[in-house]
Amino acid sequence: MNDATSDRSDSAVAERLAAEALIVDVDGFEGPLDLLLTLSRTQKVDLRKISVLQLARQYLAFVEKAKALRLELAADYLVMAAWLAFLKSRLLLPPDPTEEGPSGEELAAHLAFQLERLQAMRDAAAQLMARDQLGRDFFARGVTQEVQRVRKVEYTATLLDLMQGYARIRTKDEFRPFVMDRDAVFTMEQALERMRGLIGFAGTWTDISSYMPDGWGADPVRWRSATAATFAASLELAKEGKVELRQSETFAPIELRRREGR
Amino acid sequence: MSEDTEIETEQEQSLFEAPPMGEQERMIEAILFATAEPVTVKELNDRMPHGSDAAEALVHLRKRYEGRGVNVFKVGDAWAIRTAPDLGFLMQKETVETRKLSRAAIETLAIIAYHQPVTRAEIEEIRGVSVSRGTVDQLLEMEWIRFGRRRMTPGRPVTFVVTQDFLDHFGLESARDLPGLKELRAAGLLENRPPPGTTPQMGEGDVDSEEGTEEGQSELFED
Amino acid sequence: MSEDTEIETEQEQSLFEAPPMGEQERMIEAILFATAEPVTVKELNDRMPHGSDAAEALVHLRKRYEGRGVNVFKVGDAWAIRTAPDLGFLMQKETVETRKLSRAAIETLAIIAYHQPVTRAEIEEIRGVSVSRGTVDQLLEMEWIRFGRRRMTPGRPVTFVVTQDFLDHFGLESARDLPGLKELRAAGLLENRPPPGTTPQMGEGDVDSEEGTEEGQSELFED
Repeated sequence: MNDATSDRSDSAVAERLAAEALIVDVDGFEGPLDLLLTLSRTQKVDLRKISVLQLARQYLAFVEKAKALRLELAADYLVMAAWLAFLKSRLLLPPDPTEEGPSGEELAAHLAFQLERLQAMRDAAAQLMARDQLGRDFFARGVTQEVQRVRKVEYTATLLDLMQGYARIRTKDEFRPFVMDRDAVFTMEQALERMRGLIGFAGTWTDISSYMPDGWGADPVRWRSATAATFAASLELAKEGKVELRQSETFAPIELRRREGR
Repeated sequence: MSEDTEIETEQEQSLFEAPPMGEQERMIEAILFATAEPVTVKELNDRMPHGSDAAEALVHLRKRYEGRGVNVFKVGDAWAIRTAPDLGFLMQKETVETRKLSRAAIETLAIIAYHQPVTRAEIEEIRGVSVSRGTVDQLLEMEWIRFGRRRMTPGRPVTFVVTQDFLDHFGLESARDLPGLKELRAAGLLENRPPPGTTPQMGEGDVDSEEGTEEGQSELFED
Repeated sequence: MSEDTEIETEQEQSLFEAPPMGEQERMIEAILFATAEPVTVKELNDRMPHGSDAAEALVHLRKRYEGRGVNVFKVGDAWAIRTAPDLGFLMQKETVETRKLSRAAIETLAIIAYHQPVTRAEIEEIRGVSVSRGTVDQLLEMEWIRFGRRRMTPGRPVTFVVTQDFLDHFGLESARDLPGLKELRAAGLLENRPPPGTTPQMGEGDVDSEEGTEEGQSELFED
């Protein structure tokens, strides 16, 4: 930025005045490119012949001035200032053949292109807006006739639909009626069958829970069902006079033994 | 104020100021086009340059649009451009929506195709549910089925047969070409495999339906 | 029914049944008069009797309305009747107060029109500032721009293009008729020229986007 300060005295008085006039209005610019474009107009030449070096000086002077006036400058203005300072040094110093990257001239040409393109788009926008416009210069039909929509429904079916439909009807007798598969239910009949086969060995008092089917003790639902069925089956067997039941106290295990003397 | 003086004054003015009649016609054309409501002659004159004669321009414009797709109409004491009455049909847009035939309709149609000529009672017996009037009407309206001969049984019930349209739609030469149950099964079209032992029943049904079809066919191709 | 027979029938019908060209012209006249929005040739053909050739009838109709108070305009691939632009002064009553567009919005619109399809990043590069969401939203809401195809570059950014409404509003037949388009292109100002090396503002992938733009442009600006 020191460069910029020293260069400032070189700037034409008119440019400085222009720049000062701009400072007041810094918010009015749409970013650094817009500002650069405005500054370039003070050169009063075709954008293609613009002096980018001079433009960089103008911009840097503007930024310095803004700083002096303690105006808040958005970061992108400062980024542009840094880049232009770099570009300026490139343009002023003889090219260093060992240095990588694009030359100052290339960078300057691209900046000039950007400015020209932005200006071209602004001109195009103005031309566009100057055209005859619908509803202002030329007009559409004032009354529109609604197009009446007539909806027609067409039904279709394929041969496959037809054949499957027929097959469905002709085979529906084969359908197995839907039944709830109750695999967690141990019926009394099942319990009776199981116990009848076992009581022959029940010569001594045995807890009826030992007659529970194998593998039904883990799942609480199955355990409950099997317990109920086994208990009911025990009662049934007692009623038939095949077994005796006893319980020492409330909630104590119920015991069963084969009835003797038959 | 007499009409005459008014016209005279206008004509005098028009000598110097009014646009040529062709131009006035253009103006009226544009105004009538762009305005939502019909426009009175007075309003036209008010909007047009001084000295214009909307009434006369309207006569020319009306003539110009005679026999065109739109015409200049007098609506009360106002004027409007409207579509020519004979082109009203263009203001309708037909949209065709394709829908799948309902299951009930397909099944009814299938039974008619396989068993034709078939009475409603027979269809109901085969389907195991009553057939709604709407379903049959729909198929009749689509011209996929039509009435066949009356059955010579008590009550002389009407029978249904499929139509040529039906055959065209399904790409069939004749209803005889419909595959039998055995073929349907071979083609994997039967969703459920019958439990072993019930096959004889199926066989019977097959023969029945085939017979029925042939019978129906002969009747179909008689007329 | 086979497709072939259907097409044959159509052609046969068109030979005998299509209305005479004068009649087709009337029909198009009626349809275009009745509709405020531009109507596509396809829609015209759909609404007209079988075998009509709206495209040809439009040529005649357009000629007929040359120099009249209302003219036949081509808007993209659609057609509309609009009042002649020189008669706008008669229409103060009909003038619609259009929403005032901000400078940013106008510039953004112009960039989209001339560079389409264009990404938001490209718009920002040309304008040198970020494009606010509100600006794009406003243009989208006015239906002057819409989303185009995604650019096949990393991130697959969306692109913007102008709409038929845009063309209609500015009385453009196509985006090719944008004022000064040829000159701008000849001057290389519609190129998305990659910056030499890396500059603070520009991202990578500019070469890619240039390719994309050219591709897209040829698509949009040529027929």
